[in-house]
Amino acid sequence: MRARNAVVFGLGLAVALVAGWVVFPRVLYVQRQQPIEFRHRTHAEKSGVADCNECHALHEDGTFAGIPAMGKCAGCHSERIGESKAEATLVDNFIKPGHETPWLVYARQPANVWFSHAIHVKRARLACVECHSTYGESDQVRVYEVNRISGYSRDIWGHSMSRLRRAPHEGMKMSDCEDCHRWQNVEVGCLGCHE
Amino acid sequence: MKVTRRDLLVWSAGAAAGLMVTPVPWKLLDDSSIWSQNWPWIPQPMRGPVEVKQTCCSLCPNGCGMRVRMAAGWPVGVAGVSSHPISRGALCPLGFGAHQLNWHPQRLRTVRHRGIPSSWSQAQSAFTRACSEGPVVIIDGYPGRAPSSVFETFSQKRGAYRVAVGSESRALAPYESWGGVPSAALGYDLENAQTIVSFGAPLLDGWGTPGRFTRLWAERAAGMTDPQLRLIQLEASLSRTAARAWQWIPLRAGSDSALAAGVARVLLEERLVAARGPMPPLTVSDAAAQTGLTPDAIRDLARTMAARPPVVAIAADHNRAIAALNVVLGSAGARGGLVRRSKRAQPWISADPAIASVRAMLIDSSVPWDFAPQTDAEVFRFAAWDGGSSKADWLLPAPGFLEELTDVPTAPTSAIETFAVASSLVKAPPQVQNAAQFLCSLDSSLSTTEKIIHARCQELFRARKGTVIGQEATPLAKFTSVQKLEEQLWKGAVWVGEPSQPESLRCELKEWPAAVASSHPESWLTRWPEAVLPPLASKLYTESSLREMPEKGNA
Amino acid sequence: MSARYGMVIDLDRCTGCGSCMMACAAENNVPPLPQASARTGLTPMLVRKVSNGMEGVARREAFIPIMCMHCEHETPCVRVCPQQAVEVDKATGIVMQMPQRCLGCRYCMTACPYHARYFNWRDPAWPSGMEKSLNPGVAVRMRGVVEKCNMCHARLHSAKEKAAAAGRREIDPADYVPACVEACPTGAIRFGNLADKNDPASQEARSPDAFRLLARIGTEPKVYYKSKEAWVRALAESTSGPSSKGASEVQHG
Amino acid sequence: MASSVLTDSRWIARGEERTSLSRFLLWLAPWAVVLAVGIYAAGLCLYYGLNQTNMDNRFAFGLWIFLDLGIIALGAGAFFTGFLVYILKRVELRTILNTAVVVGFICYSGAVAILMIDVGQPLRAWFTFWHPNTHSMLTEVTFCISCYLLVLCLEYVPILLRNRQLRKLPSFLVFEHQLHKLVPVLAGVGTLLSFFHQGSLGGLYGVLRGRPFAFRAGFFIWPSTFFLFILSAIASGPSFLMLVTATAEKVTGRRLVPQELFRRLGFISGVLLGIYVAAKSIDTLIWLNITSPSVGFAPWQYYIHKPFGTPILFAEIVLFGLLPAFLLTFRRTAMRRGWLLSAAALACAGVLLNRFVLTVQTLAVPTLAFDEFLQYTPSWQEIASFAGVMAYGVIVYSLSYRYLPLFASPKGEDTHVSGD
Repeated sequence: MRARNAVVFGLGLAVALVAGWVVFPRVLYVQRQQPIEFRHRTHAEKSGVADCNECHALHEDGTFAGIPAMGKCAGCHSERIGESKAEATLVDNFIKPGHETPWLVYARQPANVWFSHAIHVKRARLACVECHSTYGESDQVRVYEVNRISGYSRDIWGHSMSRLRRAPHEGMKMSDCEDCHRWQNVEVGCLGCHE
Repeated sequence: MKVTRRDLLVWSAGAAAGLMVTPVPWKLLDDSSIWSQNWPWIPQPMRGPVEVKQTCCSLCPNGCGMRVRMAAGWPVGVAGVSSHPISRGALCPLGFGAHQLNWHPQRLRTVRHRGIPSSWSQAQSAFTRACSEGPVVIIDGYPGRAPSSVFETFSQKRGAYRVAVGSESRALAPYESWGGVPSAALGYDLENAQTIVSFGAPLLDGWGTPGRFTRLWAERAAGMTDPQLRLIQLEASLSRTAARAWQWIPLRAGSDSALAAGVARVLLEERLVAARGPMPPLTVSDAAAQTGLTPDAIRDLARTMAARPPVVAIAADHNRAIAALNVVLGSAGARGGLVRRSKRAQPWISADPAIASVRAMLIDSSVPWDFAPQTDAEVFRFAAWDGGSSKADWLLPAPGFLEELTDVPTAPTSAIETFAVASSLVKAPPQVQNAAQFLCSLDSSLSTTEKIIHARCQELFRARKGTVIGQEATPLAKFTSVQKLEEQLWKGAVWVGEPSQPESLRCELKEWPAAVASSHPESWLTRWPEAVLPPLASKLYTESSLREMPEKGNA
Repeated sequence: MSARYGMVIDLDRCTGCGSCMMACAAENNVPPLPQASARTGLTPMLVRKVSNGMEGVARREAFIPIMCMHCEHETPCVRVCPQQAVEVDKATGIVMQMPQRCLGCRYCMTACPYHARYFNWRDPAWPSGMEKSLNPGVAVRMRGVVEKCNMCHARLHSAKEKAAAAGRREIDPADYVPACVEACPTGAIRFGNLADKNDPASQEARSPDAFRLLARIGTEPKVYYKSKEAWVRALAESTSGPSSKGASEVQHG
Repeated sequence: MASSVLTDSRWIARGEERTSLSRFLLWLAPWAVVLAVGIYAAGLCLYYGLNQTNMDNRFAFGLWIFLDLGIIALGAGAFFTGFLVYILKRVELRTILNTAVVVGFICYSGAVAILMIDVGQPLRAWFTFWHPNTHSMLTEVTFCISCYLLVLCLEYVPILLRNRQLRKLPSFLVFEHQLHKLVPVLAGVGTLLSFFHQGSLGGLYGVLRGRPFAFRAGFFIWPSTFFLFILSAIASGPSFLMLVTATAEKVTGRRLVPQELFRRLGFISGVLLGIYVAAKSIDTLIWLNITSPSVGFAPWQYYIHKPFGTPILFAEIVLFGLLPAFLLTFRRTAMRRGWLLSAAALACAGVLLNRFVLTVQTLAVPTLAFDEFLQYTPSWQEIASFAGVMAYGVIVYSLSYRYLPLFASPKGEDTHVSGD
């Protein structure tokens, strides 16, 4: 009787563990493709862009341009360069009609978060890679995963559901900001980072 | 093996225990709270580059300097321009919500013919037909702009050009008939006045260019027991201006003319001023009886007025007695009184709401909605917002806030000439055009607004007078080319003319004007006649009860 | 350096035009809900009309702008919030309300003696298209949370960012001016760092005409008022109206 | 008859006489309707937001908070009886212990349900546990109430498991037995938790420095209302138990507990009420003469607004305080059931009035000189959702009465008092 109980109990436990650790993350996150296949490395090599700042510029008033607007791309891609499918998509679907590319931003924080690149890059002297990893040297776009409930990019929570193993570009929850601020002895109030 | 009820219970217990050490409950708890922080149905601001543009407000003829913050190409915030010589950094309360006006639910986006959706081509052919069949009147609510010039030229051949202006401009009309100077060229030299007597004019509540008098009052009068600038408010009720005036004298509503006459009589009888005008027929005691004041109060008022010259009386409306009082005081054509600011202004003819024997009437979008003509003519009304007029046969969608290019001529009550350009900062909806564009499309011989503005800039440049106030003040004579000047003006700089010559206004007054029953309407800010307000204004004033809302509720 | 931002509002200069209210609401993305009423409205800055209670010639009226007073000591709302959605910022002295943390229990609203806190009784909404006119620096609040004046925090953010980009530690005071201060046509609101003895606002706060609302409660509000009119001072400083029939013209209901 | 077809006698304890199922269902039906309407109203509030209520920015707390405070005070009988039985070893009160637990459970679960509707963002309510502000009385209340509700659940489960059918499951019986051993511990924990949250609920208002009508001086971090709330709650708790039982006796037509027990409960209630009235009077005097004037508020100005005149203060202290305290303790009146029950009702009304004054009058009275006195009328949604909670209470109590040994001694022997 006791043994049977233990087995049945263990069975329930196992099913729950599998469901929770394996099935649940797959259900919770949806994968989305970027609108265009973009290669950071190609751009760095072929067009001689050496510095992230050349495209992801920091304006004089401290505002951050983020992903460059269409105009920047059109500087070189006003007509097709090369034969790739991505090139055709870029020129025909976006540059020619003048639409902005609807990039899916991995590190996008919600509207209630105020994050200043100027303060982190200029004052705290953080290098881009410390938060964004070496994505700037990558050869392909990553798959973008979005949380069905919260609508956040998966990078915010991180790929590890337990949050124990994390790549540098992962984990941008408030607690992660707080941890770093604590290590760096930076004290900010709620509205220091919230809008 | 038979599954018992007991097995199910034990299994559930195991599953429940297991679930607690998976991310499921904790992640769901976290995500659901994050969901509640980012509900998809809550609108979010646009993301995009932010820039600040300087321009002038063209929603009313006061043309306040405006700094517009734009995000992703849309205006997201409005502030005053402190270097603007007239508005001095202030705006009217409505101005702060002006950037939302273009999205007002009453925004007109399509041509409507008697309430039925129509098209521009039909409106054009209807107007062309009307022009060929009889005279056409064009009514302008904001004279002096480049579009006004288009209207004038168009109507010279085909009918008449009329203006419907606000009460502040109408108050200047008596001087035009007595002094021969067009009222469009007149202004109040408030900056040099020491005593200002307002007959119900809402000086601190949206009168003239809001920033001009409020700034002046704040610097020279606010909170002072013996202010450099004495503001005396003569008004039946304790208005916002009366509440803040140095003196508030409540008088019977509609008795302003009698009081003006009574005061003038005391001034002349007691020789407080040099006799410059006729003796009013009204005795002081008659005036007292009509106004509800004591004769002594009227005498005191007259003495107070004479005590600190320059003094100027400001009427809320077309009141000839108050104008005559200014003549008696010697304030018409004097420093600190009424001055002529421009030599070029043309007289305009006021629009009479009852216009008969006209085939068609074109009403510009600058005409306020309370101008409702009584006419049999076919009415073509341009408007950015539907103010609820039922009288228009054609309702034609006009550009809204910051959507059209126009020049900004001198504000109605200003003592110095100004000129600015309000460029089109926002893309107008596709179906929208203004009256000047409409007329130009019918008559290709007309100059476009753009060309007229260019011509005006050239004229300014040739005259080489005045100063251009942009980031810094530059004398116009220092500009090397008209392009440079235009560039500055299009970026929101203001040209300011030279100080006025007070003596150039001379008023001859043979006899005291017959009393006109004055019924000055309440200030547009106290009781809004217009139905279209920034939605924020409607909301805030409902919630604060600071102002009465128009009877009919609107969004 | 730790600043203590505060304001001095000259009531003698206030004409009750409402520009500050408009500028504040526009800056802070306050939704223009048509169901607005005096009791459930959202007015982080609210100009109230008061009178000396007399009628006729003797009647006097004044306007008192009411906003969060940013109490420094035993801040009532901060003490009561169960989940740290309000705090007094150490660096600026600003009482910060975090709508995203708020659970909407409204305890802070009962704690605030100035009624300067507002609950989002409804979901925010704008006429179609008007969301494009929202200020990108301020997050829109959802229904069910409390909000109040955060001293135009978005402007402080921009000022900080600008300073960081220019390599400065301290912000330029000219870059951080709250919307109501900027909008006031008579310059009745003076904003500044009260901890800095040389700051004009700080000097004005120490002038003999300056006073604070309900100062005796002991919460050290950082919004000061000043007036030379005796009845205004008496009314603003006292705790009971001049007569039992309401001194306030604000009609609730 | 329908009852012959439909019967639930299997579930009713052996030897117990209960009315027919159809009559029972008939009794439940109207309550179920009220509950359904209440759930609908609550759903409206959750779906559309709190604009469904008549609360506003000044009346940020309304009917719900007042009644929450009220029923939590009345539900204090649960912890206090447990405390008396297990800690002070007043075994004669055992008969009423199960009732006390059920009534407590109903009051607390109902209050928590209403609180979840009352907050604007229930999905974020757990933030209080994750980011607690330890200075806030509400944090203390939230922690203690949720923990105490857990304790009440644990206390309720053994009663539940003693249902005739549920007892048949052997593991349940073991579980029940084990739990039962825990009950004295639970009673102790419950007492501690209740002590703090009853107090914190009083502190909730007493700390409001910005509301001089509610603000009280106190000891250490606790304002005097902290202690007054505990006192008034434990004073009215037994009275409420008495009222509930008497009502059940009236409805079922049976005598469920001996009259002597009522007298004893009444006496406890009366003595505590007397102490409470004395403390409350001293507190009121200190507040009116020292605390309030020291922040510039003259005492008279709280009482110029009708209907909150001084009569309400008089009613609170004398009519609903001193009078029932006297009636409950004075032997001649305590011997008469009518007098005893009326006095208990007065005592319960008194605690409700006190909660009403502290919640509603505090918000209605102006603080700024140019504020005005405000009035508020709850919307139907507020009333209906609260009525739903009351109906829920009646239903849970009726079910418990019918299927569980409410008036049996907790040992499980059928030694319950069955009247008639």
